[in-house]
Amino acid sequence: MPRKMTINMGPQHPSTHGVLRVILELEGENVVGSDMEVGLLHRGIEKLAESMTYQQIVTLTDRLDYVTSMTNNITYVMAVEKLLGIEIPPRGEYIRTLIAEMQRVVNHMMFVGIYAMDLGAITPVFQTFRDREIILDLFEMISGARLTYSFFRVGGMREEIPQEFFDKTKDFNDKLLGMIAEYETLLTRNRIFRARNIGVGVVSKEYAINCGLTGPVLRASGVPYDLRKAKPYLMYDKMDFEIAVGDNGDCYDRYLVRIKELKESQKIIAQCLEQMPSGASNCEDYKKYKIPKPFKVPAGEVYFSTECPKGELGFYIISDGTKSPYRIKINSPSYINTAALSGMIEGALIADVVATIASLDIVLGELDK
Amino acid sequence: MEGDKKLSLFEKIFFIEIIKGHLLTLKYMFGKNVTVMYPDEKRAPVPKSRGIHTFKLESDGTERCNACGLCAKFCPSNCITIKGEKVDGKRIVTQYDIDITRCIFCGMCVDACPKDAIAMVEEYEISVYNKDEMNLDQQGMHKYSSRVPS
Amino acid sequence: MKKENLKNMNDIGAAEALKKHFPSAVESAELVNHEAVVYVRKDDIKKVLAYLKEKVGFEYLFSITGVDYPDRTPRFDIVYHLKTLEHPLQLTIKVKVEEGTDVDSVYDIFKSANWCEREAYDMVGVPFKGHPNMTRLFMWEGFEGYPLRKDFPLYTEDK
Amino acid sequence: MEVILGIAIILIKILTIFGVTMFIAGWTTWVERKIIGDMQFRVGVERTGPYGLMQPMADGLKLFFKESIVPDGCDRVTYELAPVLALVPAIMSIAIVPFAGSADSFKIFGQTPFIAANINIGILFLFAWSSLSPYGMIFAGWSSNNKYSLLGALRSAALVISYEIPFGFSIIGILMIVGSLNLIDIVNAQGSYHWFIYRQPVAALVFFISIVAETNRPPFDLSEAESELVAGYFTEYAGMRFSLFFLGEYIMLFVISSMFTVFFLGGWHGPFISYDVVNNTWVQAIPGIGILWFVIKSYFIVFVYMWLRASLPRIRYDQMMSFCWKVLLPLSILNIFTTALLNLDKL
Repeated sequence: MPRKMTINMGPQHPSTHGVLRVILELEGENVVGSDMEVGLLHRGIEKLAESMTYQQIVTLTDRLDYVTSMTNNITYVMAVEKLLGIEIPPRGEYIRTLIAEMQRVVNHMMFVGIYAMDLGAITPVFQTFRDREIILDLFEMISGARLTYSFFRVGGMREEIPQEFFDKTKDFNDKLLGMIAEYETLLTRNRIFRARNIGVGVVSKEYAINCGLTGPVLRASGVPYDLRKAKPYLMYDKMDFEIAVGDNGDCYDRYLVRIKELKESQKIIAQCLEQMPSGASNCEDYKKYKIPKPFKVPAGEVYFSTECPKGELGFYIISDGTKSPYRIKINSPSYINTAALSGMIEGALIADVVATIASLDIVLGELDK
Repeated sequence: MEGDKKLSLFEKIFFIEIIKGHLLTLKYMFGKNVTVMYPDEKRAPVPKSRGIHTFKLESDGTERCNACGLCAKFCPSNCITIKGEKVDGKRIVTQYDIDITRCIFCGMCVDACPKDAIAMVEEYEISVYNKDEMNLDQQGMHKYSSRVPS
Repeated sequence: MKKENLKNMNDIGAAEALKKHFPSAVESAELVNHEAVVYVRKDDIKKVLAYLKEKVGFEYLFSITGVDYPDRTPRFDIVYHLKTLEHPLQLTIKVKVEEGTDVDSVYDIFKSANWCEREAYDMVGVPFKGHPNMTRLFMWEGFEGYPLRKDFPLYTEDK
Repeated sequence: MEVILGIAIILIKILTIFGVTMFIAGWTTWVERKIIGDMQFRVGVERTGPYGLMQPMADGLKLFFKESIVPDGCDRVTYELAPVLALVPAIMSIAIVPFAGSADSFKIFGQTPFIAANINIGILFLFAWSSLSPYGMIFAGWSSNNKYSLLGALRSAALVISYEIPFGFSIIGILMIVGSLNLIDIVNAQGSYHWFIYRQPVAALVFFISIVAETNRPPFDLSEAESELVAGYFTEYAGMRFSLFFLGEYIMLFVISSMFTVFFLGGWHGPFISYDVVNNTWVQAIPGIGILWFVIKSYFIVFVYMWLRASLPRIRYDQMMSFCWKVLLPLSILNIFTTALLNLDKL
């Protein structure tokens, strides 16, 4: 009769991506049971939002998933716009599409680097951070910040984007495929990397749907569901791209899905830049929603979600006709993916647990809200 | 998926993919470093960068602020304290404090100001030894005024 | 309401078809700002969700949340969000719950309900009957009050 | 008089080699940080002294003055013993490193070879001491009353029985060809150009993989895998005790690299060498160049170690074990048989 050992992975552990606490029951190094404790980064964003005006909440969304602030901003402002019934001009939509895809590139670069780091390869993280810096500089050029942009506002955006931004994005985009090839040289075909990934943390199609997994994790399990195709928003119905779908639902497929999405994002960015129309980028009566004056939102409710790099980020907003939302519920991808972790690491080794957590690409700021 | 092909026997025996990886790191070794040697050498500041706050001044050196309090009202983290009084029929600001420890540098005070009296300059080295110095008062709001075009 | 018909439906069509199928269990089905909102009687929630999953193909439950209306009886709404993966259809299903009573857990139908229900319990204090581990998710054990209730203070005096 | 002179020579040798090795071990960390930094387009250490050269000194000083924390509930005796057990085998192994043999025309006190202990069972001595170092890890892991340390220790114990066998088997081919366990004989048998790396390529590969595992270096650093086990067996160690582990690791790194040089890269031999027809031996044309060649070759191996660390992910421990048993062991046995068949005339 082997004796079990309980080991406490996190909240302070190099590879739990923040303050996730995983309690593992071990037999030797094999996981026989696991439990999770979250909430160590809970800041009560949903409660705070109830006391803030609709414009101010943009700053809170920056701090959800701090790797992809831009897409959080876009999702939130689009949810409010849907509630208000505002349409923004095509240039504004193209800019949002472009920036959402750039943010996806940033996120997936981060994923590749951090994932490799958790598997013990230390160079990819520097490769990806080197290249990510270029996009961060571009974002800083338009918004003035490098991480918490607060760039998009209800009805438009904070400032007009200079032409220099598009030119530099094009330069970057032309080099992007070469950068991805560099990351792949060190990882994709490497036999140690493959041995660590293939068949690890397998999620079946049924389990993935039943647990409500989203994003690359869902697609790696063979479910071709991507909100950009399923419920096209912004300009995605005009873009020519493919959904990356995996076969086995293991860590390796999750990695490959993200690499494929990087390449698809490259295509979308190129198309956005090519088709970028001129004209206004903010909605017609943008002055009404500009900052010094809080605006009222008609009573009602809306659920709006977009395909963020990590999966489906949704804002469920109930409005009672005042300047602040009555209730906001944030449906975040990291949260829903982490909830299914216990089922994925059953019977795995500790090294596999690390790989599986990393392959979910979680950010605790988003999980704990 | 595309990368899922099995390693061929040739690749397996001669470590082709591992050798490729090693050649890449060797290439990096003789390539250029990307490190910015921070205290000696700084990134070129981005003009729009949201750093420390400062007052925009009129050409005669007076503050534009008329203490309307919209910046304090719109600050998401409630870190601005502002007081004003009427002197010679003109409202002037008498107390202006920004608690930098609470500030999230979102730039909403700048957007909110109807008088265009407050700006953010690209100064990011704002750490101090004493926590009390993290309070930006009216005096401190003049420190970088020369950096913004009036 | 059948799986094959979903193709030609929109959200509100699906909601109305659901009302037709469960005339007694579904209290109302209406469109609120583009969202099809279905109010279901509290005792029938499990039956309705199981039907939606097994027979109709709303197999993807991604959010459960509680909303507090302090001036209303019953006081709370529990909101379920469901969608299909083949078609762009989405349903918002709501249950009215009075303070002090509980709702049936749907954990045995949807595994995703595990944390979602715990969070709803943690935030508004509506317990779910039949959930294997009905404890707080974000707040620590022994935390008093439920943060997302409207009567929970936003600021407290510093001591 | 002869006796006293002999003892004095030995003492001088010991002190020189000990000092030099400690020096080397410290600055190997600098070399590693610089090389890996360059491979990741970073700069590496550069704040202390020119090019950061004083960094090892600063690190040492800091660790020396840092509080040595003793965790609650640890087994005190084993806990204190473990770092020593990790360091001593590494230092002892230096004794048999032949920096330069008697063939080098750079000679002190006549014919003395540049080796602390020229014993005729050098290989066995190396194996004996290098096999002891896992005990340091196991003691450390068990005594510090930490589950991560324990797992790290168990991993290193599981690993040591896996790699030690191919490690030993891989050089039996060389022993059969040379017919001696003395390291100087092995080097001399290779001469300038007949290096064993191309006479015994399979053995060289197996030996190299084994020594990477032996020194707990990436990609085989399972017992201290920082992304899984925090820091493995020395999680609870701090200050001077930690630095002993650290020193032990880097000395072992150098010793093992020099062993690869001895077995496969022709030791101190290199260009600028001539054949002494009178004594029928190879001698170095330039005095002292043998030591230089030896250090260059050894440091090339150290460089390869760092290169591996910069390029590869970490292997999982069960995969490492199955690799050792199912691939390395058959390969090394096959190598023994092949060598035996090819060298039938020598037996």
